[in-house]
Amino acid sequence: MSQTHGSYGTAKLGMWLFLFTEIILFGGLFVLYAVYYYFHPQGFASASHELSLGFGTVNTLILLTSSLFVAASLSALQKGERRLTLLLLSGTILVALIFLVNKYFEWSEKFAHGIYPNGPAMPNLAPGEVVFFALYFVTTGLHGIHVLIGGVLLTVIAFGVRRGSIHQGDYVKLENSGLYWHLVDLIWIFIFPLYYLIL
Amino acid sequence: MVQQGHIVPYRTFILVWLTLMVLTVVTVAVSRLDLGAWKIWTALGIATVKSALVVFFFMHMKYEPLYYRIYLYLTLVILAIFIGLTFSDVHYRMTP
Amino acid sequence: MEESIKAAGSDDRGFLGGERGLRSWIFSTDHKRIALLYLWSIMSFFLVGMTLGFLIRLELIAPGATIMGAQTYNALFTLHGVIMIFLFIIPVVPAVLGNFLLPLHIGAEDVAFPRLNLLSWWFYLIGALMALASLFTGGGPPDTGWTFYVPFSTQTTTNVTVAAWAVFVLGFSSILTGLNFLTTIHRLRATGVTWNRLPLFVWAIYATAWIQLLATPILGLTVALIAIERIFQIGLFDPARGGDPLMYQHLFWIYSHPAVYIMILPGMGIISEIIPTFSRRRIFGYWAIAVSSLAIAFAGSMVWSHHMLASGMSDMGVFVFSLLTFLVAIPSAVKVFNWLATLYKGTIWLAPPMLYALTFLVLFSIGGLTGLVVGSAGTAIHTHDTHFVVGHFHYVMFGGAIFAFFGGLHYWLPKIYGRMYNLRLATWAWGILTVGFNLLYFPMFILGMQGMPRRYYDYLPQYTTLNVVSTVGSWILIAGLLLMLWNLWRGSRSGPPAGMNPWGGRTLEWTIASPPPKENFPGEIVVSTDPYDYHTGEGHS
Amino acid sequence: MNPPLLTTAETIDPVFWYILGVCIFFLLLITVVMLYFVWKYHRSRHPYTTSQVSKNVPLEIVWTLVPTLLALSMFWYGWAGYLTLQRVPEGAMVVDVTGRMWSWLFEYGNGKTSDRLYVPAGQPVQVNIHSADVIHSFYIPAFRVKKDAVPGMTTYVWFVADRPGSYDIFCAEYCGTAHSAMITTVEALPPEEFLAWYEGEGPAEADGELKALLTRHGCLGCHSLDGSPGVGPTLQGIFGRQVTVLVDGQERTLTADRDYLRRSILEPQVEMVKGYPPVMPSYRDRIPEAELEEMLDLFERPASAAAPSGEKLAQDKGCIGCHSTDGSRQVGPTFQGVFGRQVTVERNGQPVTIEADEDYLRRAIVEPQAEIVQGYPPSMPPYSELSDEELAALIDYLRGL
Repeated sequence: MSQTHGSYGTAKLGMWLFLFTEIILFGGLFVLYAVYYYFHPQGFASASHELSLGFGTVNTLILLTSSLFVAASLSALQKGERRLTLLLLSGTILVALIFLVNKYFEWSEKFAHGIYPNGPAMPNLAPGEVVFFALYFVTTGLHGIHVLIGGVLLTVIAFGVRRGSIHQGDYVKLENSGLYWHLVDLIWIFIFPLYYLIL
Repeated sequence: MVQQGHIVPYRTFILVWLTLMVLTVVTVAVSRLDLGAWKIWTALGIATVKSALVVFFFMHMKYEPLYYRIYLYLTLVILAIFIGLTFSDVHYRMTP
Repeated sequence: MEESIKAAGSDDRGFLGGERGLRSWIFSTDHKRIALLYLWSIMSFFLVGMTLGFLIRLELIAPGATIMGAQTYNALFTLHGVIMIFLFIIPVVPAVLGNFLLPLHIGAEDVAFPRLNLLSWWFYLIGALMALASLFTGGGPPDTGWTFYVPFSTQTTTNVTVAAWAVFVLGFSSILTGLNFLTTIHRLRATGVTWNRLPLFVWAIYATAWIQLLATPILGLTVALIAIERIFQIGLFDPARGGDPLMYQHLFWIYSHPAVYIMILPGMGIISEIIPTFSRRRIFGYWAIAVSSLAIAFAGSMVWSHHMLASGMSDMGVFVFSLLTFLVAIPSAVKVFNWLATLYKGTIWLAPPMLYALTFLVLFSIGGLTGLVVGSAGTAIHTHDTHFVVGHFHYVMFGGAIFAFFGGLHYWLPKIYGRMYNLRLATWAWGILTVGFNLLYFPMFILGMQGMPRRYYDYLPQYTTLNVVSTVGSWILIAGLLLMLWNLWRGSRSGPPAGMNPWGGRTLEWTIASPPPKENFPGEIVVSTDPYDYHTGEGHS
Repeated sequence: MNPPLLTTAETIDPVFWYILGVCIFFLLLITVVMLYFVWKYHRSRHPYTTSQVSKNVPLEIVWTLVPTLLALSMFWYGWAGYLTLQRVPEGAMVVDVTGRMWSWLFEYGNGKTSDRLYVPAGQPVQVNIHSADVIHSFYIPAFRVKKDAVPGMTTYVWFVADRPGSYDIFCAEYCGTAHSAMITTVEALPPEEFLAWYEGEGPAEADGELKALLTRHGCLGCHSLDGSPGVGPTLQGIFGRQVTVLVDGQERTLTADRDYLRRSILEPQVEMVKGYPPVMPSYRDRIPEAELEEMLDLFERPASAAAPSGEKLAQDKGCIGCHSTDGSRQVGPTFQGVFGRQVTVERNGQPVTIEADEDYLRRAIVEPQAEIVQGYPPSMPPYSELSDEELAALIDYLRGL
């Protein structure tokens, strides 16, 4: 428990503590979701119908797959398989891009129908639907920002692996970035049923 | 100094990933059924199992010291308190 | 030991010596230098906040317009709140004394993430500058009160958006500090510093860090939602669009009530250090005090809605939160009793730090006990949002947290700068400060009981007398404050050498030179003593 | 009479005394023990530590349990008091109140409205609380009741005024610039007087159409009708006045015509009058078109139609505080027979005798210091804010005395 344990465990503990704050950050939005769902179950159900289940499911599947890539990339690096690590990381970054592109199409489709904060379609909706979309945009927007940050982080790490500054003997940066990416996945695991499936 | 963490075999990860895929399909399928009030709880239950798999295997929580898990549970308990106690107000409001 | 300091020549400046110039400070990763960066920046904002408070009191010396208009007054109390809470009292003890002492207390060379520590200070500075920028940009200084209640904060034309982002950035600073401290306490304790040998100050910082970590994100989210609401009008709290204004208050207080414990817990930690040292006696109930810090932190996360007892919340909500509020009072009471018991059969030296600590006991008790009045549902309705509440939280925050901080400054300044201030002047300043404090804030309890609401620019004539007393008190208070700060400043620059251990403390920082050397301890150390290792027969030299 | 009803104050005050009693007891206990220890074990009397005891489990348990029990008793007593505040007695009279920036409007069962809360003494009253804009808080200190007015929600308080009198009502939740001016009163009347008020023409109506309309929409919280300064510009003589407004930071002078007045009610932020804080909320969708038209009509109506009464002005402006109407000598000369009287005044230090004609009276009101009547102190303030119509009305009134 002293300095002799080195900075590996210290860095990882720090990262986990940071992830706890992220959980609470999204937790605040889940508090709002729970209360507003309780107030407007009908409005939430009908607004949820408007979301595309296809987009949601595909995004869930690819995000879970990207988590597999990241997790496996750490094992690969630990075993010294540098090429495989890079391959897996590239896969993850690619998935991050696909996710964001999907999200872009999903949002633009809503925008095209006038469904966006203060948009032309909003006054015709029931209060429960309006607040559902408000929460939807804030939550998925915040999540999207996290996907972006995670993607950039992993790109930097991939260059580190390529350059050799992150290697079999010093991989905590990869592990921590991986943890961050898994958290992004974790949050989505809850966003998906709450916004797309509750119908 | 060489960092020595636990190395998880690919096999474990692939099994976990397969389970996650199956659970995603299950949760979508179940959401088509008419379960009434249980719908949200089933969806959340499956999501909890999925997130536990991610946390314990993908995120190595299973291989970390005990206090990591204690802190994680503490965080979740705090979040549960935030949601639960808020409902002590909103659930009993006369004019929602 | 004093000879050794004189003999050391050019090296006697410890971490203060060595590299010079602004860059060597604002980019330093040394926890001691960062602590001083915080000290200077936080104290500058304290002086600004104090001036605003002085102007508020001056305006209230008589009913009607006295020295300013209503809009100016509203901006002033908003800024007074924002500055004193977010820029002063939340960061002051953890960021200044915590940063300086935590590694010393556990025998470490630095905190776990020194660069992150520096980044936290930069976030603090940027957040503070943004808060100041909100005064001069957009529609003028925010006028919402530090609570930013919706829908007023989303409708007012003043510059709430920038202020909200400022708070968001300050929240980041607070989270990163908490994360850093938690990791430090876990990973960097020297050999022999077991959990039951942690100084109680470290326990207090540990409990505080958890609140910083787990509550602050909610604040970040809440103020971000205010800003988003103002920019995009999404209607998350607008009843016409399915929102609920009370949900804003829930989210806001989910952070801001625990924040009260971010402010007071480290102060309690300071008191737990000062009292044993100046009584030459082992602390009474070590585990009771340590565990009560954790209990306060945990239970403190469950009482937020007692700020909303008159808000139209449901009766069940009132029942639950009022009950939990009473329970959170108990660990505080336990602490006070244990501190009192520590005095028993010790040998008490009324040096300035001890005077502040003992005053803390009384003022904090008044603040805490009046908290029972505002925590009980029936009486809360009458006193809520009146001057009673203003009196209550100033007793807890100022009489509690800030008096503890002042005690801590008097206790550790000789360690930080290696020089001693004038003890007689310090005692005088303490006396003036204490008289002024009570004259300023005690009348507020009576005003509140008589029904004078808070945040009032103008008041009915029946409240005049007590307001005059209170305003006169503010002048005395400020005289005491300025005398104290001047004495400390002069002492730190040109006071006589303080020596390694001027007070006879037992914690690890007193075993090294004053000011401490850059690397703190000579290499890895092994600790085999208790932080409160006093025995019978001890006296003050 | 009904069986005696415990008032809200009678319910809550004992809770205060109990909790404050416990507080004072503990405060004294802590302070006295501390001071005693400090005295007894001060290093001058007790130079060496004589005990090393660092824990005592039974003691810890006692001083944890005793406060717990006391805390629970205080909680329970407070909760019981709170329940009384929440349980409205049967047969309470119901009044609706709406808070807006920055005034209260009360509405009674028969549709009557007022800006003060009139209630019969001795009868419980339930006040249902609404908000038209932001959160306010309806607070009557005398009855220990308070509840927030939250947009989108209806909250309530109840109270009984056990004797006739006037009690303050405050807004206790900060709501913007004139928060502290958002005060009014409960007027508890003897039941028969209340009934007369309730069924008769109330004071609100008697004050004239315009005032009633402005009261209903909460305008008078910020805009005066008598020329006195407020949060916003006075509405006295607003129609046709030259105003300097700020449009996107540019100053512009325009005439307050019908169009401008309409714009400034519906979109106040666009053309703010210079020198006033931009705090007025938009009244779009809040004021029915018909009422807006009526309000503009009333603004536009020539002042003579709503002719100010000279007698009322003399009272409102405080003239009769110094000038009698019965010939007696007070601070200033009497008004009796003042018109056409020969007066000796000091003009530039020289005594001059002139006749008090219309011109002189006008000067004496607007610029009294220029010509002070001999033998009287020069203490009259200038009344330059009076409009021409008001001056004419006042002089008319003086002519008749």
